[in-house]
Amino acid sequence: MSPKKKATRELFALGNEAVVEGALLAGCSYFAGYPITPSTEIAELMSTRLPATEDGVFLQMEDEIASLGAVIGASLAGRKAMTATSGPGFSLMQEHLGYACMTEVPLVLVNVMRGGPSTGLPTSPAQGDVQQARWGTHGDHPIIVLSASNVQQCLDMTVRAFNFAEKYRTPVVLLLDEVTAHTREKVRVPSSSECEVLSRITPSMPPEWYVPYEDSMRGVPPMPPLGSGYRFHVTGLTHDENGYPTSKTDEVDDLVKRLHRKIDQFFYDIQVVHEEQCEDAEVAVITYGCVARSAHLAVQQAREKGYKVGLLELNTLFPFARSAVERLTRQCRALVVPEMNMGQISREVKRVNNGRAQILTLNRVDGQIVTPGELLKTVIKA
Amino acid sequence: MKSPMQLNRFEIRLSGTGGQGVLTLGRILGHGLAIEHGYYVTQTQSYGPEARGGASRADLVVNSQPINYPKPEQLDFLVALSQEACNRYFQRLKPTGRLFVDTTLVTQTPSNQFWGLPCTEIAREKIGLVQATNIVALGALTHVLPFARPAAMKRSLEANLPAKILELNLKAFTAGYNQARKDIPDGPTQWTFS
Amino acid sequence: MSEVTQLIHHYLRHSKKFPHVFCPGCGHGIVLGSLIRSVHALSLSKDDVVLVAGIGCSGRMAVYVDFNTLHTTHGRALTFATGIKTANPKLKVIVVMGDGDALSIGGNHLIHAARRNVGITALILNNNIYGMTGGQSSPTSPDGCRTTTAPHGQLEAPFDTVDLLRGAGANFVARGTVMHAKMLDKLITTALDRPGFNVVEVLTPCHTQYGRKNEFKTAVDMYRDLKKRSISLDGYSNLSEEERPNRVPIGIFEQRDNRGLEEHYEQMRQQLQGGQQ
Amino acid sequence: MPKKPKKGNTKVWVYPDWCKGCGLCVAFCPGKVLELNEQGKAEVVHPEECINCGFCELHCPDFAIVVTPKEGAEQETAPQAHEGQTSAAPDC
Repeated sequence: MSPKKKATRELFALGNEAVVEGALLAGCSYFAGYPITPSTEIAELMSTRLPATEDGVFLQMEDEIASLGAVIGASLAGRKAMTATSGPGFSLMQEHLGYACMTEVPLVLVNVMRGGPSTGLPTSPAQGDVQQARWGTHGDHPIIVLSASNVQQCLDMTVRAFNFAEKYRTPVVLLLDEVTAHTREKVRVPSSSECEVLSRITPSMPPEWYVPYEDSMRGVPPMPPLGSGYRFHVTGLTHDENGYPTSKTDEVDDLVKRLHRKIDQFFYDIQVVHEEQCEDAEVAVITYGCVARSAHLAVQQAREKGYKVGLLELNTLFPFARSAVERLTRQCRALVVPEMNMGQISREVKRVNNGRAQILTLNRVDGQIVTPGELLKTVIKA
Repeated sequence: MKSPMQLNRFEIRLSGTGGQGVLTLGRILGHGLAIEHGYYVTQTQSYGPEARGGASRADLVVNSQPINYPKPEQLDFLVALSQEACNRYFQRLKPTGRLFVDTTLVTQTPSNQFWGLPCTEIAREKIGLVQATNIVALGALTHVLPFARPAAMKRSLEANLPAKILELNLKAFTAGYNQARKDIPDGPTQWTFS
Repeated sequence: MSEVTQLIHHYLRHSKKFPHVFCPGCGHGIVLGSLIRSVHALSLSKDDVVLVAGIGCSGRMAVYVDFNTLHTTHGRALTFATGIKTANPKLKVIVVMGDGDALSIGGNHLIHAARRNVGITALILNNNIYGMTGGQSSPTSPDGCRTTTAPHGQLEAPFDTVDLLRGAGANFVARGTVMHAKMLDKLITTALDRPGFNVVEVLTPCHTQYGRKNEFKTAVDMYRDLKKRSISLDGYSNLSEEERPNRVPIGIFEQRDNRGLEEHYEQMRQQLQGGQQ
Repeated sequence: MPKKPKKGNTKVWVYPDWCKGCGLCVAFCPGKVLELNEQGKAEVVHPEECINCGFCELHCPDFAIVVTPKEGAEQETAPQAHEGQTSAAPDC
C-alpha cells in the first residue's frame, strides 16, 4: 500500500492544518482526539481527510485519556497514529504517555500550548508545558520533545516527529503554541518522493524466534503489528525481554537503562537546531516556538545597530541540545533566553552553562508573545 | 497588469463584527497574496468567544522577505466594516497608514482621511445577499492595494469557496472592484510605502 | 469432558508459572477457562484474538493465555481495545475488566464504548471489591458490606452493571456466574460471535478480600451463597417483590443486532470514495 | 426427567502441583468423589462414584482436574447436577 505520489503543493494554511498535512505525508492513518482550543483544527481537518483515504480512521473519543489509549491501540495494530491536544488535555494524557514510553509504542502527540495552569487562557499562547512534556508522566523515562516556530516547520517537524517515533519506538511530543498553530502562512507540501518517511522495523525472524523486547546494538526491538502471527504480551509493568512482568533487579535495570540508551545514543540524530549569525556572536539568543520569530527580528535589528548577536533556535527541546548550547556558553559573554513561561528552557541552559556565561531571561506569562522590541532591549543590555 | 511590488512588512488589519465574514476575508486575501502573488504572508486572527458575537478581526503581514514576527505591530492598512471596530483599532494605524471603511455601517470616522465604500449596501442591493459584504470589500481592497491583482484574487476565491456559492461571490467581487475604481480612482497612487 | 483441560492447556502460555497468581477459590481462573473454551468453540485463531486487560486481579489474566495480549492501565482497557478494533477490524478484541476497573475509574470509557457500539466483547469480572489493593470498596460493593475503606459498613448503593449497560446502548448484555460455568461458556460464546459491543458481567467471589470481612468462612461458602442467590431471568420475573431482594437474575438481558462502529465507518468510507469516482 | 446417570465409566485425575486446595470440587461433587488430603490438595477417593457431570473440571479455577473416560467405557455425559441453564432456574 504505497502512498499515492503527489506533486509538491503550496497552501495558505494554519499551523494546525500544516500539522495534518505533515502527518498524512508521514503516513499517519489514525487519529483519535478530543476537542480542545487551540488544537481543535487538527482534529477537525483529520476528520475530513482521514475517512477519504484508503484506510484512514478518525475517532472522537470521550476524553483525552481515551484518545491516547486508542492511539496506542492503533499503533500496536500497526498504524502510524497521533492525537492532538492542549494543556488540560495534555495533563490527562500523561498516564498513557508513560504507558507508551514503557511499552515502546510509536505515536505522535501534538500539544498546542495555551496559558495555564489549569484551564488558564484557552485562546492565548504560552510555553508553560515544556518541562511537563519532559517530566509530566511519572517514573524515569526518556522522551523526545520537538517544537516549531512557523507553519512550514509545523509540517516539517510533524514528519520528523513520526520518523523519530517510528525509528526509536517512542512517543514523540510536538509542542506548538497558540500563535504558531493559528498563524496562516504559505506552506510548501513536498511530494512524497522528496520527503523522507521512516517506518518501524518489523521482525524478520519466524514468530517462534521473536523476542519482543530483546536488546540489540540499537536498543530498539522490531515491532510486529497485532494479528500478524507474532503473539506477545504488552504490559506497563516492568517486563523482561519476553514482555512478561518482572521485578528481578537485573531485568528491571536492563529495561530502564535500555529505554534511556536507545534515545541517548542517538542524540545527534535527534537534534534539530538552527544557528544564525553565531560565528562571531558575543551574545546569543536561545529560543524556540513562536518567540523564535520575534528573536529572529530582534537579532537582525541588533546586528543593524552593530551588536554582535547570534541566535540558536531549538526545534528539538528534549533531549536538550547540550552540545550546541555548551559551545555558545564558551564563546559568548551572555546568553539571552526569552520564553513565555517563568524559565523552563533557561533552566536547562543554566544547567549546561555551569556558570560560564551570563544568562539573561526574558519571561512573559500574560498571554502575549514576547515582542521583538522588548527582546532587542534585553539583547542590547547584555 | 500591475507589476509585482517590493514590500517591507505591510501590515493589514481586517475588522468588523462577528458574522460579517472577516475571517473568511482574511483567509482569501491572505491566500491570494501568498499563493497567487507569491508574497510572504502571515495571517492571524482573534479566536474563541471573542470571534463570535462582538468584534472580529484578521491580521495580515505581507512582505517580499520572509516574515519573522507574525503579528502586526503598526498597521499600514485598517479595514473597518463596523463602527466599533473602527473606533477600537484606529489608534493602531501608522501616521502614513490608510483607513478603509464600509460607509453603510461606519458613519463617524475618526479622521477625514479615509476611503469609503458602502459594501453592505452593495451586497444587499446588487448581489441580493448581505453575507457577500466581505467579498465586496475584497473587490474594493484589490483595487486600492497597488500590489493586488484582480485575476489572482479571483483564483483565490475559487480555491477557497465551495463551487455552489462561487459564482455569486465572483459577482460580489467584481461589484466591489468596479465600484471602488469609480469612487476611489486615485486610491492605488495615494500610498506612501516605508 | 475428557478433552476440556487438555484443550485449555493448548491455549496457555507454558513459559508462565502455574498455578496462576489468583487466590485459592478465586473465580477468575474459571472465567479464563470459560473464555478459552468459547474461543475454541468458535474456532478462532490465536493470532486473531487480542485480549486486553485492565488493572487489578482481572488484569493479570492476560499474561497466561497465548493470544495477543495487552495489560493496560487502570480502567482504560476499553480505550486501547477501541484503537485496536478500529485500526484492524479483522481482529477479535476481548476486554477483561474488574468491577473497579470497568465501573469506577473506567466508567466513562465503558458507557462510551457501549454507546459507540464498537466491536468488542467485554467481560466484567465483578467480585464486589478491590481485591488486589487489599479489599477496598468498589462501585459494586453491596450496601452495608464491610470493606477496608468501609469498616463501619458500606453506605453507598452499588451499580447495577446490567442496567447501566442497557441504558448506555450495548448490543448484548448478559450476566453469568462462575458457579455456572457451562452457562457462562454459552454467554461468552454468544457474545464473541456477535457484532458491536457485547458485555458479559461475571459474578466471581473474592473470598480473600470480600468473604473474610463479610462472614464467609471459606471460598466454598461464597460459591454456595452465589448459587443460592442466582436465579434465571424467568425465575426472577416470577418472584414477588418481597422475594426479590438478595436474588440476582442471570442470563441474557439485551440482544440487539446493530452493526459495530467499525462496520459503519467502513461503509462511510466506501460512500465517500464512491462519491469521488 | 434425565435418565439415571451411569457411574464408574470415568477416571478423575488431579494435578497436585496446580491444585490450590480451594475445595470447590470437593464441596460440589455430586458423587463425593473427591476429598482434601492432609496436604490440603484435592484427591480422588471414590472414583467409582463419578457420574461424569464435569462440574469439577469446568469449575476448577486452576485447571488441575481432568476427567477422562475409562478405556472401552461407554462415552456418556450426564446432565450437570449443578448446572443452571438459561431456561431453567439455576438454583435447583
